[in-house]
Amino acid sequence: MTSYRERARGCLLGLAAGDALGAPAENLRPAEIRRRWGRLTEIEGGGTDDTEYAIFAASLLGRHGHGLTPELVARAYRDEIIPRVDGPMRGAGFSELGTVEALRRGLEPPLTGLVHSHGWSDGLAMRAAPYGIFCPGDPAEAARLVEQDGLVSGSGEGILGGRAVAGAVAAAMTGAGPEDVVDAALAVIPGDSWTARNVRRARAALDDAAPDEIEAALHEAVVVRHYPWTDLAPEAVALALAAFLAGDGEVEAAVTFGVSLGRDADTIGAIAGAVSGARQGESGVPARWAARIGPVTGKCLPVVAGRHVLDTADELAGLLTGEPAKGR
Amino acid sequence: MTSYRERARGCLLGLAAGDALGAPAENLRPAEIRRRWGRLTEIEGGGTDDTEYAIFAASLLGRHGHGLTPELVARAYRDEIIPRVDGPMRGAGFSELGTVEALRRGLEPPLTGLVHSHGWSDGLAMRAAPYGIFCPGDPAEAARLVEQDGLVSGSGEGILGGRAVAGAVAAAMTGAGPEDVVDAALAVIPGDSWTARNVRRARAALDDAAPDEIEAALHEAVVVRHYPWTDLAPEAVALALAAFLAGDGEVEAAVTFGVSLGRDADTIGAIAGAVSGARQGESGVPARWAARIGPVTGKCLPVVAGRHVLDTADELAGLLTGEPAKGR
Amino acid sequence: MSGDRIRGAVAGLAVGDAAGWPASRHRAALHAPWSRRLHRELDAFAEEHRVTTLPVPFALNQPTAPLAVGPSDDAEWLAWTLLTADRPRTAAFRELIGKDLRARVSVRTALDNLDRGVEPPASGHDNPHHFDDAAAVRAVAFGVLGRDPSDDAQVTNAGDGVLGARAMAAAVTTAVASGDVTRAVAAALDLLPEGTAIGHNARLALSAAERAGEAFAAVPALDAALLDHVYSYGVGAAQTVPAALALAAASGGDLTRAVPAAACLAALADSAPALTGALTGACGGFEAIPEGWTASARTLAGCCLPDLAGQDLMELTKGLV
Amino acid sequence: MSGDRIRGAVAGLAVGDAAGWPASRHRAALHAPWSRRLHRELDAFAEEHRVTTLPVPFALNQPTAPLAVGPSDDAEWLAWTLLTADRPRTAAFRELIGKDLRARVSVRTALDNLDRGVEPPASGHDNPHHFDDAAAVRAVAFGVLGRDPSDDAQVTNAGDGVLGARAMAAAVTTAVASGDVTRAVAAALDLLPEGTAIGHNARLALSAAERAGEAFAAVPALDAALLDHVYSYGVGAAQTVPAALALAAASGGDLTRAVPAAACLAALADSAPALTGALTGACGGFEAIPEGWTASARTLAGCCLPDLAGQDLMELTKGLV
Repeated sequence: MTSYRERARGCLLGLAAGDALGAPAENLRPAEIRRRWGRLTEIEGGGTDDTEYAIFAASLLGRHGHGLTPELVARAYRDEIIPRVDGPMRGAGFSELGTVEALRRGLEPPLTGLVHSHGWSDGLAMRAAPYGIFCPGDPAEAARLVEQDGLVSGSGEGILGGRAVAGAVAAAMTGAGPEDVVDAALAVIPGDSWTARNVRRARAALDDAAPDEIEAALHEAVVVRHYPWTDLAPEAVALALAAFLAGDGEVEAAVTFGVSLGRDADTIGAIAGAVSGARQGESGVPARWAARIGPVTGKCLPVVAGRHVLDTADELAGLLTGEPAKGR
Repeated sequence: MTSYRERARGCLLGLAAGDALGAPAENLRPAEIRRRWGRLTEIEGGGTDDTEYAIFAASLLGRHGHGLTPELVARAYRDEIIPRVDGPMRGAGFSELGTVEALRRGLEPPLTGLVHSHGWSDGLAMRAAPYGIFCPGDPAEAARLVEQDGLVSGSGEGILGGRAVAGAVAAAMTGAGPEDVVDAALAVIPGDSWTARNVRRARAALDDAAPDEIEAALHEAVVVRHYPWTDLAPEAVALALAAFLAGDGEVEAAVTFGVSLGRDADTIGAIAGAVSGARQGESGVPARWAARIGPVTGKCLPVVAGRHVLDTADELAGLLTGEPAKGR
Repeated sequence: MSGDRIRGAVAGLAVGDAAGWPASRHRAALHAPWSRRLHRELDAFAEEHRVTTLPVPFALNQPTAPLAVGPSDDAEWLAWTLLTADRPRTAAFRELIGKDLRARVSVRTALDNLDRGVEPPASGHDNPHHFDDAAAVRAVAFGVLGRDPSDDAQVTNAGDGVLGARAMAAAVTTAVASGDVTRAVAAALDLLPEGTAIGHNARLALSAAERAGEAFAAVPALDAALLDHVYSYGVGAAQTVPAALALAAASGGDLTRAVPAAACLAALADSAPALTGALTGACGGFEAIPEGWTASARTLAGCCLPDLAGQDLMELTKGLV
Repeated sequence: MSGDRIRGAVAGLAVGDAAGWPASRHRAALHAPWSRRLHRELDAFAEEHRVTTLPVPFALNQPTAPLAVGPSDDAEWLAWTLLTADRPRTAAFRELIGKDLRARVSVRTALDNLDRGVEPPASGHDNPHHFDDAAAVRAVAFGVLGRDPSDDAQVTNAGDGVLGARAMAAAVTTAVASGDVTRAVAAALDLLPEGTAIGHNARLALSAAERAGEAFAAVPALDAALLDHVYSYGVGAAQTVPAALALAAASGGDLTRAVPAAACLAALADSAPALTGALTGACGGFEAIPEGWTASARTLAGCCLPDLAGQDLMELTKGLV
């Protein structure tokens, strides 16, 4: 049986690989991605905010575990993120930047996540995996915990996107089948939500579309047409879970399909990689991808510079098993 | 000896040919013109506002002769142009459009030419040729007459540009040498003016630059760098007279060089064509160009639709000789 | 008397809509597309050449009338709402699907949702701009009619977007009935829970404006209190409705002070002046609005809803006295 | 007392400069170039998708401070003029050649002219924007000093551009001496010949504003009287100086009424509010300007003249009392 440690390592390696693979495809149309790469299967450069924020989220769990609260998360922002925002803050999403502004003004959660206009950002979904790792087999608790984080920087569908991904990872940590994992994601969010509607719609598109029309059908099902940004959680989470299903829960198939969809491709890849990596464990992540994942640079979050996702995974696994983290 | 009629026909044919030849090169950089056409020598489509406004100016002379006043010109705008501006007015320059607005508000010249911000427009220079035709050998009177027109729609350097072109054509109507023609242009404008400085500077650039650097030297000498529009009379007139000199007063050489300079290429071509055409007469205009010049469409000035520059030339010549205009 | 205030609310919105800097941008939509493309090219030229002369909308070979002072998007959508107010809201919106129109992201997305079978309230909720003030603008119509704007609002908006609509309608209804800006603002505040962004911001804005003492004086404090500038959407209900309430209050309901102050809140200049104009127009009535403004703001341009070109907005208030 | 009015003229210009919609566009020049390119792309997206949500300057991964209310181009050029006022004007401008700066088309072209050996007055005359109000803005400095701005003005401008500078300097000098807006306007008018565009427009604007009776009420009439919209440069002295004179007069010299009204003249919102602020600030004095505005408008951003970033504009008035 695959150990929690192996699944944790697979989850965060898959996240980092999907992030890095998808980065150059962000905001491109699927046709343009095909034109440039055919199928995008090889990591070209480093990862982005998805990986760095996930490491930061894991550090919150390491310190506070099930006792995590929005107030503790806000304090971490104030102590560890804001002092290092030296001039411009690079590589973060609107929601994190808006949250930093709100915290600087002295607001407290949940207002910090409400006063900017990007509550639906996929910024929580992109970093939700550690909460799922921390609650294997308990999607409801994973969702409750990620919401503590999300209340600081998001609201509404942004929090639901985080809950869905944390729930999916928590289920995948038990090796559940792909359909069961997506059911677990749906079980921790209201059925009457944009995210749930999109996940159901994407699933139906997968079932109904001819193989060569799946990309177009998924876009038609969930992509917002008249809005210039692509970092909407209801869209990114639905596309990522669809990619997970389309890849039958296998890391390489799920991630390469996910990034082929364009839009917020790095986050789609990161989520698809995290969920499938938790399900398959470290051995499920292609070795050529794993070889490309080094310590993060801290370009988005200076506080995590030098950290490696595998160390983070080991620490999270250690919290579950009571063992100290081993070397990488 | 070349007759006034032949010179008048050469002048307006040259104007129309330069206008039509330069139209596709307007606002392109010289390097881009070279890339597209090598040397642009063949007329591709129809002419623009230069030709239609010149025909309109000639009609003013036909009615009022040396008695033309700004008030009469303004009345012609009110009676013949404004009522036919049906919705958008196409293909005219800023100065004419601004003048129409001013007339609609009830202003009278010279305020009609002062209240818009394009007093320096080359809109008078582009239609100044008929005034030169009408005053062969009398640049001062040609300049005085064109100013009556210019006071309605322009001011300052815009009027000087018109004076310079009318003076040049008046001199060219006697078959004067190229240098003498340009001296005549300079003689009817103040030496302490932008237009005069630019003409002198362009002439010096022609004298000093190596053959393959003439275009660049002319741009360096007179082109305004930090302004987005190209219809500045001091610039267009200086480039057109430089082209006239560079082509040694021959229509084809002057016009093809003029349009190779880009910027307001149709107006530069029209002025170079008018001055050299007056000097050489109708036989100086390449037959293949003359064959492309038909009646104007009235797309810029509906009142002149269907008129042909050769009829206009004959009428102007008839005013000089007392003979009625012959058929084309 | 309340008829004058009904007309004041409608005209006031149009005046504020016309007063903001973005009005001529919207009205320039009546020009040929190359005209706006050229505008962007001129902006790029200015950037490249480091000149500060910003291009303003121009009418080269285009009619100049759209660039004169006049109403734009918000006045047209208010007119459409007045014209369709008696119809079921979803049906009214459905008729817009496929039409040539211009609208806020919330409305465009809602029409797309309706077209895909996503019904209200999901049409307004599954919507990246659920928070914008499209419904708050339309709510001025329901305010003068004394009706609840919720059914209308939730077609295109959710959350703060719907709360903003309720607050605007309540404030307008109260202002029409009483002419009292303090009571109008209180009626709005009653509907804005403190724990929401719009409720939080409204209280913040009102106290900032009260400290400043006067509408124009309050502008920097409102900018500091309401705008985060990270990605400052100009039409978020949680910013524009609080700004309108605060400036209406700080001016004592005087449109001639409140609307130009709102236009100085640059990032909110698209719709905050319109909402401010509706509130103060309702307080002071039509006759208190400068005649030059009502004359130039009452005829719609059709820049968003082409069918309304030439429509006299004030005609639509005739049955409402 | 005249010291307070000197400070009022300088602060008033900065307040008006900050109040106009274009201020944040200028201040956003401090952001990375991709930020403004993205702004244009968003504008093209809105055009293509027919959404009315106009992009406003944003600070994605950029510092937010430049987008807060604050002074921009005109305040910086005024500061530069105060700092260099005792130097021969051509020499002062020559020092700017080759420097990293942003300026109006007239100033950029004049620097290019000086660099090519074209001396004043040709440097300001052989200039496609000889008519703009760059010199009129700088003339506020000469106005508070009681000096003739002509030598300065003709470096960058000619015709209406120089007349506008003389009129502004005279109006500011008179306002500083008397606090009387009527006398200040009369002093300006004396220098604007009737047969010029600026002289014609000034008289037209003053009578239009007088008929309207009040600053905000005058806006539509000023728009109709002054702007042709065919290609409406926003910074033509023949439009902005008359608008400033008319709004100062219509407000009775009250900055809190005149400046926001000027900001509502959308096409002129870049500099008309600044000039209006200088005139009314000089009339009413520094202490009459709302504190929130003087606090946020006095520190320069360096968006046009980087050396001035952080400079306190009011410090420069210390020796002038």
